[in-house]
Order: sequence, then C-alpha cells, then structure tokens
Amino acid sequence: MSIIVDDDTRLVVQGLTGSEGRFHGLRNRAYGTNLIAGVTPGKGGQDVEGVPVLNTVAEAVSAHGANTAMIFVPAPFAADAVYEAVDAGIATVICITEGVPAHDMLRIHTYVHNLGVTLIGPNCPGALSPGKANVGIIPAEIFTAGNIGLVSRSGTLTYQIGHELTQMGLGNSTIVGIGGDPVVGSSFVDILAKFQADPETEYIVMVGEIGGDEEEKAAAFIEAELTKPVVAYIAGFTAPPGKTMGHAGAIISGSSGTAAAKKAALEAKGIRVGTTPTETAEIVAGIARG
Amino acid sequence: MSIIVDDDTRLVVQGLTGSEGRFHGLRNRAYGTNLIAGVTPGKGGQDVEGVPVLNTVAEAVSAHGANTAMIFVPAPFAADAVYEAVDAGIATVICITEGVPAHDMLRIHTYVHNLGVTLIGPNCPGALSPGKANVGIIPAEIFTAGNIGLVSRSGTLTYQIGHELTQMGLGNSTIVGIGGDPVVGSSFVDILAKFQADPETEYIVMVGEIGGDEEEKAAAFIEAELTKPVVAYIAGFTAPPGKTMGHAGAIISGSSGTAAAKKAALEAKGIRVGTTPTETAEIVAGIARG
Amino acid sequence: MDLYEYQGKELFRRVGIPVGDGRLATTPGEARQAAEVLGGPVVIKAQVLTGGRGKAGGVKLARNAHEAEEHAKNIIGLDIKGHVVKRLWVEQASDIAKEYYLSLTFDRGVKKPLFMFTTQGGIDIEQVAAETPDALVRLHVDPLEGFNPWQARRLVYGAGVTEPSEQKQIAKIIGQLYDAFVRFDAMLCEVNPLIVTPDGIVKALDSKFTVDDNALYRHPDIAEMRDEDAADPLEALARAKHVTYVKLDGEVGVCGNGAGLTMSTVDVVTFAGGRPANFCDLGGGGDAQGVVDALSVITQDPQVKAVFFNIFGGITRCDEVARGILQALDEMKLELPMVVRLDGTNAEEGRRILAEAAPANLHVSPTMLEAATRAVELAA
Amino acid sequence: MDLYEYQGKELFRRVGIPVGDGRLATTPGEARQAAEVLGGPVVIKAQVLTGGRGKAGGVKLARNAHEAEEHAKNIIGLDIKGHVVKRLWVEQASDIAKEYYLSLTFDRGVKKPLFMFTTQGGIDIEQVAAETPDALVRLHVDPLEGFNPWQARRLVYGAGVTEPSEQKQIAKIIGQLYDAFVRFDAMLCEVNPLIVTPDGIVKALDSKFTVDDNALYRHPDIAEMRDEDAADPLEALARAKHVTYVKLDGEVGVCGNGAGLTMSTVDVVTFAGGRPANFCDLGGGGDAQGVVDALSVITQDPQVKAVFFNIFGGITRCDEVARGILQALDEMKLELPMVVRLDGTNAEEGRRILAEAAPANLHVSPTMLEAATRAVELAA
Repeated sequence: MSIIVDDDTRLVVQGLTGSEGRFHGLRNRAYGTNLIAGVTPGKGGQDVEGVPVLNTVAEAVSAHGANTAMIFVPAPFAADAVYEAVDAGIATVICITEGVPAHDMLRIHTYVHNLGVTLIGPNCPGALSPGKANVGIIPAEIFTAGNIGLVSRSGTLTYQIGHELTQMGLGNSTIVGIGGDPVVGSSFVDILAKFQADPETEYIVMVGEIGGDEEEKAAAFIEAELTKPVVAYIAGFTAPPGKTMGHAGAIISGSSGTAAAKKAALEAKGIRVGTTPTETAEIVAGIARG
Repeated sequence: MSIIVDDDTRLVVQGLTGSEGRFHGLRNRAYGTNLIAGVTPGKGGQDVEGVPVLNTVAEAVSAHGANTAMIFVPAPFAADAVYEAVDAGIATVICITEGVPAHDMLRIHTYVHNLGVTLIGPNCPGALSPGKANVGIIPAEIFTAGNIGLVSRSGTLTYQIGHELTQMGLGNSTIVGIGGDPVVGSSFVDILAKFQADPETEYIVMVGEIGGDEEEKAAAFIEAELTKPVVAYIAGFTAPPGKTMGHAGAIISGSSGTAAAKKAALEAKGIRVGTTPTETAEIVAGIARG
Repeated sequence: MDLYEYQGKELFRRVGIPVGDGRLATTPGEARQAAEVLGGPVVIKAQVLTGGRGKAGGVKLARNAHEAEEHAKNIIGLDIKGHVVKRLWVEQASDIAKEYYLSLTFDRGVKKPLFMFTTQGGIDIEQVAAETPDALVRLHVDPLEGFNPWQARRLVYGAGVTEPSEQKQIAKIIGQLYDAFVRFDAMLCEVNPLIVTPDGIVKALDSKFTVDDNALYRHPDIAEMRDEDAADPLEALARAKHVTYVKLDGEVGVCGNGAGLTMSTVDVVTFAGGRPANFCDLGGGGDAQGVVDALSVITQDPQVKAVFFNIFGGITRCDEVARGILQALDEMKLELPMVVRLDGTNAEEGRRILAEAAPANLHVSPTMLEAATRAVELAA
Repeated sequence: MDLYEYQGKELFRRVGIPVGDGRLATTPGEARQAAEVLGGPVVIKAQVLTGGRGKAGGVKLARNAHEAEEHAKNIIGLDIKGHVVKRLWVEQASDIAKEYYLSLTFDRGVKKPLFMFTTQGGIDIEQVAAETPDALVRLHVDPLEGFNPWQARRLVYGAGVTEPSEQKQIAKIIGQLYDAFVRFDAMLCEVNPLIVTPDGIVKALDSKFTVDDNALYRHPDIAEMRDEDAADPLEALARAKHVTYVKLDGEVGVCGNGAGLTMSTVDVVTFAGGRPANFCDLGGGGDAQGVVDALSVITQDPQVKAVFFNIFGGITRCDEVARGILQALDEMKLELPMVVRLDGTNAEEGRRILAEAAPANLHVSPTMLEAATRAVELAA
C-alpha cells in the first residue's frame, strides 16, 4: 500500500494537450503511472502519443475506468475542471494549476468535503508513491521506495528534504505536496490520517511553512490520533509579517501564522521540529535507525 | 423509543408569537412536549404564556439546550428559518409552513442531507409519538401509544387511517407526516429506515398519494432493507393527469406518478396495498393480531 | 403556473437566449399589422397552454401581411384540446436546418434540476426517450454547485453536436437556461425545437415554461402574466374564493379537508360506483365561510346531483363545518341532496348541530364508506 | 491586493453600503476645490496602505475649504510607517454618535468566510478580541449556503444592538458586505468604524478591502486600481519582470526556486549568522532569462553584498539556471560574490558549465548549509 496514488491509479489528465499537461502527463506515464486518457474539450478523438484525448471526464470514467484526475488547465477554468472530475465520479483529484481564485476554492472545499472526495492542491506538486505511480510534477528520480510518508505545503523544499533522506539511504511510502494556497483541498490532518492508516508508512515527515494554522491543527491531531513518529520542519522563521512569501498562503497576518508559533505548537505536543532541512532529515534518520 | 420526537425532545418554535405558532406550540406543550423557547426576531425578552421568546435559534440552543425546532414562519422566510436552525446545531427540524418555494427546498434538501440533519416538511403536519411528544398540528387525541409506525404525505388522511386503527384497538409508536410538496426534507425511505431501527415499532403503515416516485423507491427499499411488515395505502386513483390535487406534489405528469403504478410497484415487492382507508386499517389489524 | 410561448420567450430574452422577433395579436387586424411591422414571411402561432397545436392547425406560415390576417381569422377561436385560441404570436419566420431539444426540469425523485438535450428535436421528447434513449443526454445539477460550463459540454458532446460554432452557441444557451430556471423559480424550461438556421445561428423557436406557484410572490411581473380566462370558469371562480378545486366529470360533488383525504374521498366515491364531479379541498382551516365558498363553487357545476362532505377534524373543527353547511343551505337555498360525515375535533357537536336543524336534503353518515355509498345512491 | 480607503468605499457604494460623499485630491489645491464642491466641514484623510494614519497626523477635520487646503499641505508627503502620502480623500464630515466594527474575512483555518461584528468599533479589533472577547460576535458562513438573513440577525442581536432602526440598517449592510465579498473576490472587507450618526443613520466611515490577486483577471476595473507607485520600487520592478521578490533588510541576496525552498534558504542564511537582503523565488520554470531578470532585481538593491543561488531542480533544470547566471554576469558586469548550490535535475551539467566558465566571483558549494555559510562570509 501507499496513499493517494498507487498501482490501482487509472489516471485521466485534464488539459493533456497543453504543453505542461503533455510534458508531465507523459513523464508520469514514463514513470509507470497508468495514464489512460486525456481530456480537452473540442479535441476528443485526437491522441497524445497514443493516449486517447476525450471531450469530457465522464467519458474517461465510463469508457476507460478512470479513477484519478490530474488538472493542468489554466486557473480560470480550474474550478470547472474540479467539479467536472468530482461529478463524473472521480475519487481522487490532483490539481496542479496555480493561481486558482480563493473564492472558487472555498466553495469547492466545502463541496468535495461533503462528498468524501480526495482533492490535492491546487498549486501543488502532486503525489508520488515511489515504484508505483507518480501523479504531478515531483521529480521521481530523487526518491526511492521506503517507509517514510512525506507531506508538504511546498514543492522544491520537499525535494530538498527527500533528497537528504535519500542520501541517508531512507525511502518514502508516498510523497504528497498539498499546495501553498490559502485554501487547498487536503490539509495536513487529512494526509496524516491517511499515513496513519497506511501499513507501509512507519514514519512521517511534515514540511510546513508560515501562514494559516494547519500546522497547529496537525499538532493537535498528531497527539490525539497518530501512533507513528512524526518529525516536522517549518520554513519562514525570518519572514516579515504582511508579506506574501511566494505562496499565496505563506503570509503572516498580525501575530498569527508565524513559524515560531507553529514550532512551539508542535513541540508542545512532543513533535520534534528540525531547524534546517538537513537537521530534519538527520532527526528522521536517527529515529528510523532506532 | 420512538422516532423523531420523544421524551428527550427540547423544542424551540420559530414563529411562536404568530397566531398559528402560538396556538400549536402551546397545544404541543399542553400535550407534554418539552417546549423550551420560541424565536421571533425583535421580540426577544417577551414570553408566550411563560415560554421565553428569543431573537435567535442559537440562543435557544446555547442557553436552553434546544435540540428540535418547529417552524411556523411565513413561507418567504421559511428557508432562512431552516438554515438558522440547522446552522445553530439543531438536529431535528420540523417545518409546518406551507407554500415554501421549490427552489428554496432544492438547495435546502442538498444542504441538510450533507449535514445529516433530519428535516420533516415543509407543508407537513409534523410528528407525534403518543404519550411522549407532539411537534406539529396532528390532533393527538385521535391516537394511542402502540407498536405501529405511521408515515404519510398527507395530514387528514393520516388522521383518518389513525382513527380507524384506534377504533380497532391498535396504537402507534410514531406518526410522521412528511408533507405534500414536490421536495420535502425526509422521504418515505428516510422514515422507513428510522422505523426499522426503532425497537418499539413492529408494523408500519405508509400512506402515499399520486405524484413523484417516492412510493416506488420505498417499495424497493422495503424489499431490500426492511424486516418489519409494511401495509400501504395510496390516494388519488381517480385523479386526472396534469391537475394539482391540493398538494403541490400531488400531480400526475404524463404517465408517471399514478396511483395504479405505485400500487403495482408496491405489490410487486410483496407489500399489501389497501383500497380504502378502512380496508388498509383492516389489513394492518389482521397482521398485527396474527 | 404555465406560461404561454410568447411569455416564456420574453423570459428567455431576459437571460440572453436568442429568440425570433415577434408581436402578440388578438385579432386578425393586429396579426396583419404585426406582420407588416416585422416584414417578410411570418409564422402565426396559436397561444394555448396545451401541446399539439401544430397538428390542430394552430400554426401557419404567412408569406405576407394579407396571409397573416387570413390565417389569424382561422386560428382565433380554434378549439385545441378544450383550449379556445384567443391570442396569437406573430413571429418572423426562421429557416430551419436542424431541430434540437433542450430542457431543464425539476427531478423530484433525485431532488435536483435535470437537463435533457438531444439533437432529435421537434418531436415529443417522451417518444425520443422511449425509442432512442441513447440519443437523449440527461444530466443532473447539484443545486449547491449550481451551473458550471462542464455541464454544457457534457450535454453538447454527449448528444454528438460536432460543429464548433453550434457547440459554442448551445453551451452558452444551456448556461442561460439554468440562469432562467433559478432566476424565475421555474419548475420546467423547455426549448423544443432549439433550431439551427442554414447559416448556423442557434435560437429558441418555441418555449414551454412553468413557474412555481409558491414562488410567484417574488416575481410579481410573472404573476401578472396569468391568463385567468384560460382556466376552467369554475376553477377561476374557486381561485378567486381561495378554494382548492379541480373539475372532474361526474355527478357527485366532493368536499373534504386536506388534499390526501379529499383525494381518498374521490377514490372511494368511484369505488362505490359513482362518478365524482370535482375535487374540493377546504384546506387546513375550514371556517364556516370557507364551507359556504366551497359549496358555492361546487354547486355551480350543473352536473352535480349530490354533494358529499367528508371531514376529519384536526385543526378544522367539525362544529364550524356544520354551521357553514347550514349557512350555505340557507343562503343559497340549496335543494341538492347532501351527505355529511364528520369525525375528529368537535364531531359530536357538529352532528348535534346538523341533527337539530335537520334539513330534509341533508343526510349524516357515520363512516366514510357508508357516506360515499349513500352519496352515490342519491346522485343516481 | 490591498485597496485604498476611497477605492474600497467605491466598491461598498456599488453594493449599496452607505458611505459619505467625497472626492480624491492629490494636491492642496484639489483638496480645496473638493471641499468647496462638497460644502460644509470636511475630513482630509491620507490614503495609505497601512494603519495608524490618525495617530500619525494623516486625518484632519477642516471647517472650510481654506482649512482643507492647509491640512492637505501638511498631510501630502507625510511618511506613515514608510508609506509616503500622495493621495487624499476629502469627505463630508460626519457627526458620530456611535462607532461599531464590522468585517468579513477569509478564515483559512475553518475554510469559510468569517463575519466579525462588535459595537466597540473605532479601535483595533485585535484589542477588542483580546480584552473583551464576549463583545465580539464571530460567525462563519457556509460558502455553499451563502448569505441568509439569520446571519445578520445573529450578529446584530448577538452584539447587543437594541435600536430597531439601527438593527435594520446594519442587517442590510451585513448582507451587502457579503455581496461585496463574493462579487469582488475579497479576502477581507472591513468597516471600522461603522458609525451611527446622531440622527440614527448608519454608514461606513472607513474601508479596508483586500482583493484576491488570483481573481483579478475577472475584475479588470479593480486591477486598474493598483497604485504601482505605492509599492517598494524594487518590488514594483520585480512585478514588471514577473519575478516573485520581497525586500528584506540585510546583505545576502537570496534566490531560490519554489516558495518553500526559498523561505528555507532565507532562514538558513539567518541561522548561519547572516542577514538576507531579499526573498526571490524563480518559481516553477526558471529558464535562463528568468535568472537574468531575478539577478537584475536583486542586484539593484545597494545593500546586497553577496548573492546566494539555491536551486533544487525539479521542473527547473540546473543547466539552464547555470547558463542564466553566466549570462547575467556577462550582461550586467556583476562583480558581487555569488555562491551557487545546484541539486536535482541536470545538476551535474550545471556545475560543469559553471566550472568551465569559472568566473572569479562565483563559488559553487555542494550543500545548502555550506553554501549559506559561504555566502554569509562573503557578504561580511
């Protein structure tokens, strides 16, 4: 097992004919992901290197058995694409698109939550279960299969930490980038719960950053629900308040959302927090090696 | 036990200061229902024969522990009242108001269904658990406590059948009028499931009428899920198509929604259907007496 | 409340759905003038709240204003399934290359709006559904999600529309139709046919539009569209008196309290061998004046030979109903035989009141079944 | 995107929220003219995208046009927390009987809009929340349910507004504020104070309005409200070059790819004893030209003494970044010391390219930590 994506993933890419959708869709296929179709309205009947292109997600579900959708359409059309996937019966939706309006996500968050659909993103690198499936833009070659679940609000920072783990000979069950927007489909808590339930995951690394209170909520959830060891890292200790640090969600508002507060909240629940990516990986390695 | 209303019911009446709300609210209290508050915006601080009137349902919940709301406000304000009750944390909402726009109910139906709230009505007589609580306009004196669950789309027809059962010495666990509008909060299937789970209910009478396909769905559900005997009655065998028979929902559209089709659907699943209220009561009596 | 074609098209126009230019006419002269103003060939269309007007001769093409007037003469006054034509819609004639079907209805079963779309338009949709179900694309909309463009794509691609310009125009119309459905509290919005002209323009050639009666309070402009003259005169009278009344075709007048009980009463009269003359529901209240009003409507039907009052008092008090019956007998000098069955709240008192007055034509029966049998006998 | 008070009030006005009549002025003369047109006493308010302008002398009451001009002279050019006043809002003075507070924000934790309302307005809301939390009514809105009148009642009654006319006016404004929030894709709509005049009229005396940058594409009119001059000049330059750049206050220029890694790099520079000069994120792509643009922004900051490039290649290719760095060094004749750390996609190739060119001021380090330490040393 692993979480979110695995050997059972049957992937449809919404926006497969766009340059990014094509590049990453085919890259995911090359990794071994079962890419079964693409959707681009008006281009039904074409194909992308043998992958059939359809007009609707419904067709990908009914005729091709798609169960996972990856969204690469431009931001103004991303909400529509999420609704289309969810209403077609797709149970796992991974939205890579960045720049999705926050109000669109407010409504979508409530909508998918009510239906029990797993939405990852938007503005996220996707999910990778090494050796099984990669859905998104995570460079799979950095990672190896193993027993560490990795969840992060950031893309490249995840690669940095994953790389350091790999250098230490440690592997991952699944790597999940939940995205850096103010409202994303899955929170740390959602993913931690999945890792807890996944027999292949034995340790968990959580990579947070400034803004919001997801890390604080995760701290409480970890204490209450998780039996597996968790190590955390938080980026943005030196970020000034009121400035958006690249991610729309990475902003300190007033006194809330600081890295120091998040670190304190985690440590108060007995969760170790690394100061740098390197130190974080070292802590994990120490625990994993007993 | 019984369903929907019982000794644990703590009732708040939205619109208690209106003439109907006052009349029936006090009548329910006189029956023994635990009426703990009324809500009329702007009249907070007043009282109705000792029942405190509040400005918001939230106050009835937080300060008085209300768990059930009955709505008597005029139709243009009914949707707002339902949302207020549900969002205040009320788990059982009984909307007596008639004339609620169907589009309001479309949205509300989806909304309450997602939250797992029990909504009865609108345009319904409410629910009565004889000897325990009465929430609505059902004349309680017709009924006695017993082991027959009664669910109906109609008010007076329910009284008629209940009266006939009472004449035969049979009593009811709970009587539920789900309402005669095209979209109501609880369907036959919802209430049948509750009766099935209620240890006090041993037999079930379902009183349907023309329009929609709730009786057909109930037939399938009864066959699949119910172990308790069900007897049905359908009103409107001689109704012409295209005419609304009093209830907004009681209309035959084209060839769908006829009483004959409903009777056939029920009988196909082995459910006995009485031809008149009297015959229906007689069938129930026959079964109940073994 | 059902709207005429021209009224539905007015609502379509408000949300941007393309419709042909036209004028309303109630006389042949107005039809001629309308044709003159519109110019070119026009179609004269009978405005009736029923289907099948084409087959009944209610739709005619006129090449010029003179022909428009001649056709109007023939169509006005035409009886189409019991509806007499009083209004005409004169519209610029459209060349038709393709006929599609688009509707948005209220699916009570699923409790969601339901889109239906097919390229096999112009004919009865139930026929399409029965004969070529695959050609009919059905799609429910989550009312909290509302309309999103994918829904339009699913319909357009699902039905096999291949021309990109058509796809685009129809997708837009689908969104506009949802807008109309929500904005005007519709129970049904149907466009049949949705046409494509030879030069590729998509527009609504007909409209069927039903608005929720319960929501008319927020649409006073639509409420005013109601044509009181189109209804059965007795039903119009009943509406004016706030009585719920449906005309049926028999001899036993039926009056009950509550829709379910009244329907059941109509059934029981039939099972007893009689033919009900009407469905008349006193409703939840039922004070004496309500009873008088109901009787005044029921007895205006010359077919009625006997009246059956079936009352189960809940909120309704039987003594009040009894008083109303006596008051009506007195005021209207009714001599028709009447059978009364009272049960529930204050039934004893009600029966006592009737027994004391004891009019010769009034019969009290103890049960619903006995009362029905008696009423049928008296009407025979 | 934060809006000025007068811009936020324009949006309030569009949804019907009552605001005072006013005019924009950028010179003392315009302030005088505005006061003349408005008549009577006016308030001259500095338009700055920060709080505390009142205490800083940025808000003055003028009894007449002459005073308006004099006040304007003093306020224009005022430095309020680093924001230099260039625009004034001249508004008819309002008599104030009561000051309330109303806001609608985006609660990221709950992922729902959050209303906050208190009768203790006019002061900092965080202070109210801390000192008298019971006086602050908080209410989340389900975004699929949307606004319903009960929400307004809950706020108004919950906060203890007792005057019926006030209750009614405020309830209406609450609904209008929700309308503005959704219609204009706001992240924050704040009215502080929401005043009641001595004759009982409720209106918004100030506005704080933040619009979602990601949604500006659907609000071109709001996007045009952006005051490019108000931003830090380097940040404005960065925006023009589509580089994500935040000015900090140190000597080590930081450039990374991806927000998280760049934030982490800034942290690591600090932990290594240095002071970062900026946060600069190349973003997901990072082609050679992007690197040149980023360096052109970073190096315009005269405080920068060294630059640290921390790249973990994913989509970004390290060879492309290396080429960009060499191109920038060449084009801009940069002599600042630069430390580069490359890992991930094509890192080896990137390091090879840099090693071959081997500019004297360029240092390649194998790990993030070592690179940070080196950059701090070089900037010292």
